[in-house]
Amino acid sequence: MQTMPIGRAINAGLRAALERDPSVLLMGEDIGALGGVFRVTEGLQKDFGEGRVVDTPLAEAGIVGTAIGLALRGYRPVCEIQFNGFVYPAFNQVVTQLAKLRARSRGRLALPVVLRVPFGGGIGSVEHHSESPEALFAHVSGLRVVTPASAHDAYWMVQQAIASPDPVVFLEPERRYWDKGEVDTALAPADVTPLHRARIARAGEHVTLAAHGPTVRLALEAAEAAAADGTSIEVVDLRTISPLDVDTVAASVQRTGRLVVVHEAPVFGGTGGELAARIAERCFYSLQAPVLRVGGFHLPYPAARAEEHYLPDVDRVLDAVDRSLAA
Amino acid sequence: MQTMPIGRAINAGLRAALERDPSVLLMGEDIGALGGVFRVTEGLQKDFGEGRVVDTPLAEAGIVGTAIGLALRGYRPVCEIQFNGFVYPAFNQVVTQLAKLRARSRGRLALPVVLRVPFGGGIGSVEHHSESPEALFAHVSGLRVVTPASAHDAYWMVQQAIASPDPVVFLEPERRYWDKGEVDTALAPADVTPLHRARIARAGEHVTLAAHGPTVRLALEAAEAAAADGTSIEVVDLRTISPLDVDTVAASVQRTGRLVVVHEAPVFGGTGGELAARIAERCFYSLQAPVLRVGGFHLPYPAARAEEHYLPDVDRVLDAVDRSLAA
Amino acid sequence: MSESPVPAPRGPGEPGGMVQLLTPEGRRVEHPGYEADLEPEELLALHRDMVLVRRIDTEATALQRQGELGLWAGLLGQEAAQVGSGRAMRPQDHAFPTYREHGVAWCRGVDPLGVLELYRGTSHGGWDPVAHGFHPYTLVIAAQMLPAVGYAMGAQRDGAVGTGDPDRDTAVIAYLGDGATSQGEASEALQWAAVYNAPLVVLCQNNQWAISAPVSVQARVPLHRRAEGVGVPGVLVDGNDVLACLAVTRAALDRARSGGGPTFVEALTYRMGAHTTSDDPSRYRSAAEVDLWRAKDPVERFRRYLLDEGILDAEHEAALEAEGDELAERLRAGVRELPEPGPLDMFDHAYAEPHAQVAEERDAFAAYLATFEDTATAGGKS
Amino acid sequence: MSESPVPAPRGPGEPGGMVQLLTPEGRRVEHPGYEADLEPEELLALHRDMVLVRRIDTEATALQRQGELGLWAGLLGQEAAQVGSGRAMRPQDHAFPTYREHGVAWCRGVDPLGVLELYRGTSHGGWDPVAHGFHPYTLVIAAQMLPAVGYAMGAQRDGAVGTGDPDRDTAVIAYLGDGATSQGEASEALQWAAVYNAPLVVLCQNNQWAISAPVSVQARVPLHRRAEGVGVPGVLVDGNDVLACLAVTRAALDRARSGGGPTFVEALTYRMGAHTTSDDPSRYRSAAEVDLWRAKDPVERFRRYLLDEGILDAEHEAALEAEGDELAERLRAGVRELPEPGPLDMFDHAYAEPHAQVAEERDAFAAYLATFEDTATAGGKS
Ligand SMILES: Cc1ncc(C[n+]2csc(CCOP(=O)(O)OP(=O)(O)O)c2C)c(N)n1
Ligand SMILES: Cc1ncc(C[n+]2csc(CCOP(=O)(O)OP(=O)(O)O)c2C)c(N)n1
Ligand SMILES: [Mg+2]
Ligand SMILES: [Mg+2]
Repeated sequence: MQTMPIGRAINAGLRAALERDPSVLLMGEDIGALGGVFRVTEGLQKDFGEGRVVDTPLAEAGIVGTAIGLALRGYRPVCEIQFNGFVYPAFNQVVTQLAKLRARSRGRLALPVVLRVPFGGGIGSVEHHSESPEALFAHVSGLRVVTPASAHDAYWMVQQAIASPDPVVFLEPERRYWDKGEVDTALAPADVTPLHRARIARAGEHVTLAAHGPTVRLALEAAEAAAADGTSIEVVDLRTISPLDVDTVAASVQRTGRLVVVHEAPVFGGTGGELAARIAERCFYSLQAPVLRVGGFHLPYPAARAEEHYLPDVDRVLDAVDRSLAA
Repeated sequence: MQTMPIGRAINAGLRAALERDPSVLLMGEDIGALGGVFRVTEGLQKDFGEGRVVDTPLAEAGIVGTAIGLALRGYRPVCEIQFNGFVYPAFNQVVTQLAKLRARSRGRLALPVVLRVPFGGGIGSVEHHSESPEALFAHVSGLRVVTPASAHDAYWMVQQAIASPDPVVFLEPERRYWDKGEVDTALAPADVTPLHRARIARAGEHVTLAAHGPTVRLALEAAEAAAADGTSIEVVDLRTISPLDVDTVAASVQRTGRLVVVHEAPVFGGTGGELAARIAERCFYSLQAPVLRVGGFHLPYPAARAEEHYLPDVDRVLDAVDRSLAA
Repeated sequence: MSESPVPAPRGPGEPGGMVQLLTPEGRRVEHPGYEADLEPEELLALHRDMVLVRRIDTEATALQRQGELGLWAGLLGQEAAQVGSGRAMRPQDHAFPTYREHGVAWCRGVDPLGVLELYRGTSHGGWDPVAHGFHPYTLVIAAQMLPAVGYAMGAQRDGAVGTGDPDRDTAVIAYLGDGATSQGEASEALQWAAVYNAPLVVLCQNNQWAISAPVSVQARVPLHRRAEGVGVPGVLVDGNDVLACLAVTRAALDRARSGGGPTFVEALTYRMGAHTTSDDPSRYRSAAEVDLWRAKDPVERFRRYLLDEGILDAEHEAALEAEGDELAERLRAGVRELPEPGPLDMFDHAYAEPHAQVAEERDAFAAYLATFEDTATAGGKS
Repeated sequence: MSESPVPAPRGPGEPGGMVQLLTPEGRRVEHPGYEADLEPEELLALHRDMVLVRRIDTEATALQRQGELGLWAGLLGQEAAQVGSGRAMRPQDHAFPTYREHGVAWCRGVDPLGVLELYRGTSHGGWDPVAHGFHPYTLVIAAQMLPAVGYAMGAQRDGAVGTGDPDRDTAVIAYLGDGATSQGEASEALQWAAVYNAPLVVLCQNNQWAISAPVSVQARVPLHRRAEGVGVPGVLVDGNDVLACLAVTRAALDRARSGGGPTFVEALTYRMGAHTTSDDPSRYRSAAEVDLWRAKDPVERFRRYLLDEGILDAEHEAALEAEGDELAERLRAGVRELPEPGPLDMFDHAYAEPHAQVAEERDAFAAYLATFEDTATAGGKS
C-alpha cells in the first residue's frame, strides 16, 4: 500500500504501462519537460525519452489523428488533451475515425488509443478549463468512457484503459488531482476491479447516490453529513460512463428504493438522464420516489467566481436527498 | 393552402426569409448552381444572386466560423451542412464560439446563425450520411435545436429559426424531404405555432408516443396500425429538442399513463433518455408503466443494407407499445 | 509594400513546372529529373491496369443503373493518376484513400468486389486493409490525412525508413481531392508531416471539381503551393499522363522511404463523369469543357503512344478486351452473390471487447426477432 | 528530383526580409517600402502607450500574487508588437484577440479593469466588443480566426472596403500566437481570407514559445511562409520595434481597406515572462535565452531612441512615471471593487430569448436559495 494523490497515481500508472509495453507512447502538449500543466506526466520524458513521451504541435486534431495512425501501425498512444474545452478541434477525428474505424473495417482494425482529458471545475480557472463533456463521448458508439475517483482507481484504471483494444476516453477529475488515497500497486491484475464495473463507495439504506469522477467525494461528504441527521446514504462510484454499470446501481436502488444522480455536467442531456431513464425502467416497481438529478445548469460554464453557484455542492445534494425521502 | 413536399417547403421558407430580410444569406457547399444535394436551395442563387446564396469552400469549420463573424457584423447566415456526418469539422466552432459567445460577452453579442443539417437514415446511403446527432447539440447550452416533421412546420420553423436571435440547429429529416403536406403560407406570423412548442399529431387514450423529425410519420403509422387492434395511441411531435416542451408530453402522459419515446439516434445517451427522465420524474404517480424507448442501437450506423434492421420500424414501435400496455 | 512575393506559376518543362512525359497526343517528351524508361512488358502492364480499371468503372456504373449498387463514385478520367501512383508503391507501402481510388485498390490487389460491397451497401468495405496496405475508404473529406501521417510516423519509429533496404523502407500515400485541400485537417496533416519529416506522399488528384465547385472556389493559387508554406516540396504533374504520374510518385516515395521527408504531388486531371451516380453535372458545367478534357484522355493517350511505338497491337488489344469481358462478367455475377448482412451482424464489430449496453441491445433484439419466427408458425404477431 | 523549391530565408534589409526601423540599440534604420516619419507628439504617445501597458502588466502580475486575480497572462516583451499594431488601427477597424492582447485592448480604449474582470473571474470580459471594435478574448487557441475572417467578409459586403473614404473603409486584425499557427482552423482561416480576398490582417506574435514548446515544435520554416502557400503575402517584422510594427501593420491595413486583400504579419518577439502566472518557465528554458532577449527590450529600445533624439527627457519620464502610479493605484482599488457575480446572474446571458429548461432551472435554484434566507432566520437548514 502506498499513499499518493490522484495525479501522482495516474503518473505511476502511465510509468508502469510505459515500462511494461514498448508500444505505449504518450503524446500531448507540454507533457515533456514541463510534465504537463497538471504535472501528471512529470519525469516521464526524462526517464523514457522524447521518443516515447512526445511534445506535439499545438493541434488536437493532429494529436488524435496521428495517434490513430500510430495505433494502426501497432502502437498504443496515450494522448493528453490539456483541458476539457480543448478537445473539440479533435472531435471530428474522435467521432469519424477513432470511434468508427473498427466497425468500418468489420473488426479488421483495432484502435487501442487512450484520450486523457482533465474535466470538471472547482479550480477557479478561466473559461473552457472546467467543463464536463462526458455525455458527448458516451453517445458516440465505438468509444469507452471512464473516470476514476480515487487514487487506487486512477492508478489501475489508466493501465486498464491503455491495455484495452478499444479506444478509451479517460476523464481525470481536475480538482481531485491532489486528493490523496491508498493505492495497492501490488495487486495481481486479475484481482483488480474490472474497468467497467461500478463500486459501492459507501454502503447505506435509505437512498442511493450515484456519482462519478469529481462528484464522488462530494457524494461521500453529503452522506457523512446526512448520517448525522440519521439518514443512511449509499454512494455508488460509477467509474464507467460507457458502458454504464446499470446492474450495480439497480441492485442498490432495489434495496434503497430511491436514487439521486449527481454530476457536474449540465443536467439537460447529461449522462444522469440515461442512468435515470434506465433505473426508472428497471426499478419501476421498487422505486419509492422519482429519480432526482443534481448537476450543472444548462448554461455555458460561468466565470470562476460564479462556479460555486453553478456546481452542485453538499447542500444541493442533500436538498435532493430530502426531496427524494419526502416523496 | 398549398401542397408541397418538405424539401420544397424549406426552400419556400428560405425564399421568404431572403425576400423579407436583406441581412439573410445562405452559405454552404454546392447550394448554388446545384441547388444542394437535396435541391433544398434550388433556384435561390438564380433569384438572389451569388452574393446571398454562397457556394463556399469545402470546409465546415470555415462555413460556421465565418458565419459567426458575419453574424457579428449584423448578417443572419443560414449554413447548410451537406450531411449529418460532416458537421464534426465544425464542432469546435459550434461549441466554442457559436454556443458561447453570447454568454462570454454577457449578452452584448448576438449570434443569429442557423445550421441546417439533414439527419436520419432510411435512404440507403453510404456511411456518415444517415446519422442522428441531435443529442450532441442538445447538451450544448447556447444552442437551440429543432426539427420539423411536416411540410407546414418545415416552411414556418425554418423562418422562425432564421428570425431567432439565438443560434439554431435546424435538423431536416432526410428521408422525409419528399413527403408532401399542406402548407398554410397565408398565416399571420402571430398565428403560427411557436418554435419551441410540441404538437399533438394524433390524439389517443391508451399510450403516448413521442417522436421527432423522421420518426413522427413512423409513430403515426404505428398508431394507425394499433387502432386496428383497438389500441388508441396519442402521437406527440416534439418539434423542439432544446428546449424540450416537457409540458405538452407530460399533459399527454397524465391522460394516458404510458409513454414510449421513438428516435433514430442510438438510445444510449440519446435525447429520449432526457425526456424519459423528466417524464418519469414529473409523472411519477400517473405513470402506469415504465417509460420505454425505441431507437437506434449503440453502434456506428451500419451499411445501407443493414439499416432496415438498425432503424426503428412500426413493428418495433408496436412491440414497445405492447410491452408498455402489458406492464 | 515589400513582402515575400507569391511565386509566379511555372510552365511545363522548366523546374517546378508541370511534369509531363507524354503529350496529350501520345508523344514522349522529357522532363528534367524524371525518367520512366520501362520495359515493354511494364508499359503493357500499365496499359492493362488502366483499361481494366476503366472497365470496372463502366461496369459498376451500369450495375448502379440496374439497381445492384446504391451508389457509385466513378474514376473515369483519373486512371493515369491512380494507376501511375498505385504502381509506384512497393508492397510494404500503405495507401490511405478517399472513396474514389478504385484504380489504386486494383493496384493493391484488392478484389473489385470488395469495393462494390461498400457501394452496394452490404458492408463499409470488403478488404483487409493490413493485408493490402490499402486502408478503408474515407468518405469524410480529408479525415484520412492525419491518420496517414500518424501511420507514416509509426513506420519511422519502427526503423522502417532510411535503412537502404528496398524491401523494408516504407512510405505512405495519402490521397485527397482538390476540394479536400480546404479542410483544416488537410493543412494540419501537411504541417505534422513536415515537423516530423514523415515518410509521406500526399497525392492530390486535382480533377477540377468538388461536386459542383470548381477548384477556383477552393484556392487562389495552385494547390501544390500550399505545401511549400510549411516547407514541404510541392510537385505539379500531368495527372492524365501515366508515365509522369509513375515517375513523380516513385521519386517522391523513394525520397520518403530514404528519410527525405514528405512531398505533396498535385496531379492535374479531370473527373470526366458525374461526381457520383446521384449527381447531374449538366447543372454546373458545360459539355464543351468535358470535350476539352476528353481530348486529353489518359487511357487513349497512352494507347496511342504504345501503338506508335509498336508495343501494343490489335492482338494485344483483343486479348485485353476479352479479359475485360471476363472481369465484367465476374463482377456482374459476384455483386449479386455478395452476402446480405444479417440483422445481428452489425453488433459484432463496434467493440473488440463486450460493451454492456451493446450486449443488452443485441440480446433484446435477438429475442425480439425470435418472436417472429415463433409467431410465423403460430401465424401472425400476437 | 525537381520540384518548386522552398524559398530560402531572407535577411533584414532585403525585400521580404525582416522589417526593422530601429536597431536593438535604438538606432533608426531604413527598410525599403516602409516609412514611420512621425511627429514628436506621436512618438511620445507610442512611448506612453508602451510604458503604461507594461505598467498594467506589472500591476496585474502583482495583483495575482496577492490573490486578487485568479490568473494573469503577461505581455512583458510584446509591448511593441501590440502597441504598434494596435495604433495602426482606425476607429472603425476590428480586432479579434487571443488572451494576451492587453496592449491592443489599451489602444482600443478598453478599460484595463475590463480585462482584469476576466482574470479575476468575475466575468469572461468586461468590455463592449462593438463599441471598442475589440472582440472577446479567445482562450481556445485559433478559434477567433475564422470568425475574424467572417467579420471581414461582412465589412466587404457592407461596401466598407475600397471606397477610398478613410473613415469608412474597414479592416480586421486577427491576433494569434506562434503555437496557434498549428491549428487547422488557423490555416483554414488564411485560405478563406485568400479565397474571398477579405480585408484581414493576421498579426502573429511569434514570441518563440507556446507554453513549454519552442516554435521549432510547430514548424520547420518561418511562420509567415505559411501564408504564401495560399497566396497571401507574408511579412516578417521585428516585433520588438514599435516603429516597424506600426509601419508594417499600417501598410497591411491600408492594403486590406483598399480591397487589396489579406496579409500575414509575423512579428518576431519574445515572451519575457512566464506563459501565465501558473507557469514556471525555468522548467523548459534557460535564463541565458531570456537575457539575450532582454537586450532587445522593446520599451527600452524605443526609450533610448527618443532620448538620443532629444524627444524624450527626464521631465517627460517623471510625468509618465506619475501617470503610471495613478493608473496602478486605480487598478489596485478598482479590482477589489469589481462586482461579484450573483448566484442568478449567469442565467441571464446564455440565450437572448427564454429557454424552458434554463427558466425552470433558474426558478428552482432561486426557490432553493430562498429556503436559506427563510431558514437563516428560522435558524439552520430544516
Ligand atoms: C467533411 C465533408 N464535407 C462534405 C462532404 C460531401 N462531399 C462528398 S464528396 C465532396 C466533394 C469532394 O471534392 P474533392 O475533394 O475534389 O474530391 P473528388 O470528389 O473530386 O474526388 C463533398 C463536398 C464530405 N463527404 N465530407
Ligand atoms: C485548442 C487549445 N489547445 C490547448 C490550449 C492550451 N494552451 C493555452 S495557451 C497555449 C500556448 C499558446 O501558444 P501561442 O499560440 O504561441 O500563444 P502565446 O501563449 O505564446 O501568446 C496552450 C497550448 C488552448 N488554450 N486551446
Ligand atoms: Mg475534385
Ligand atoms: Mg507563443
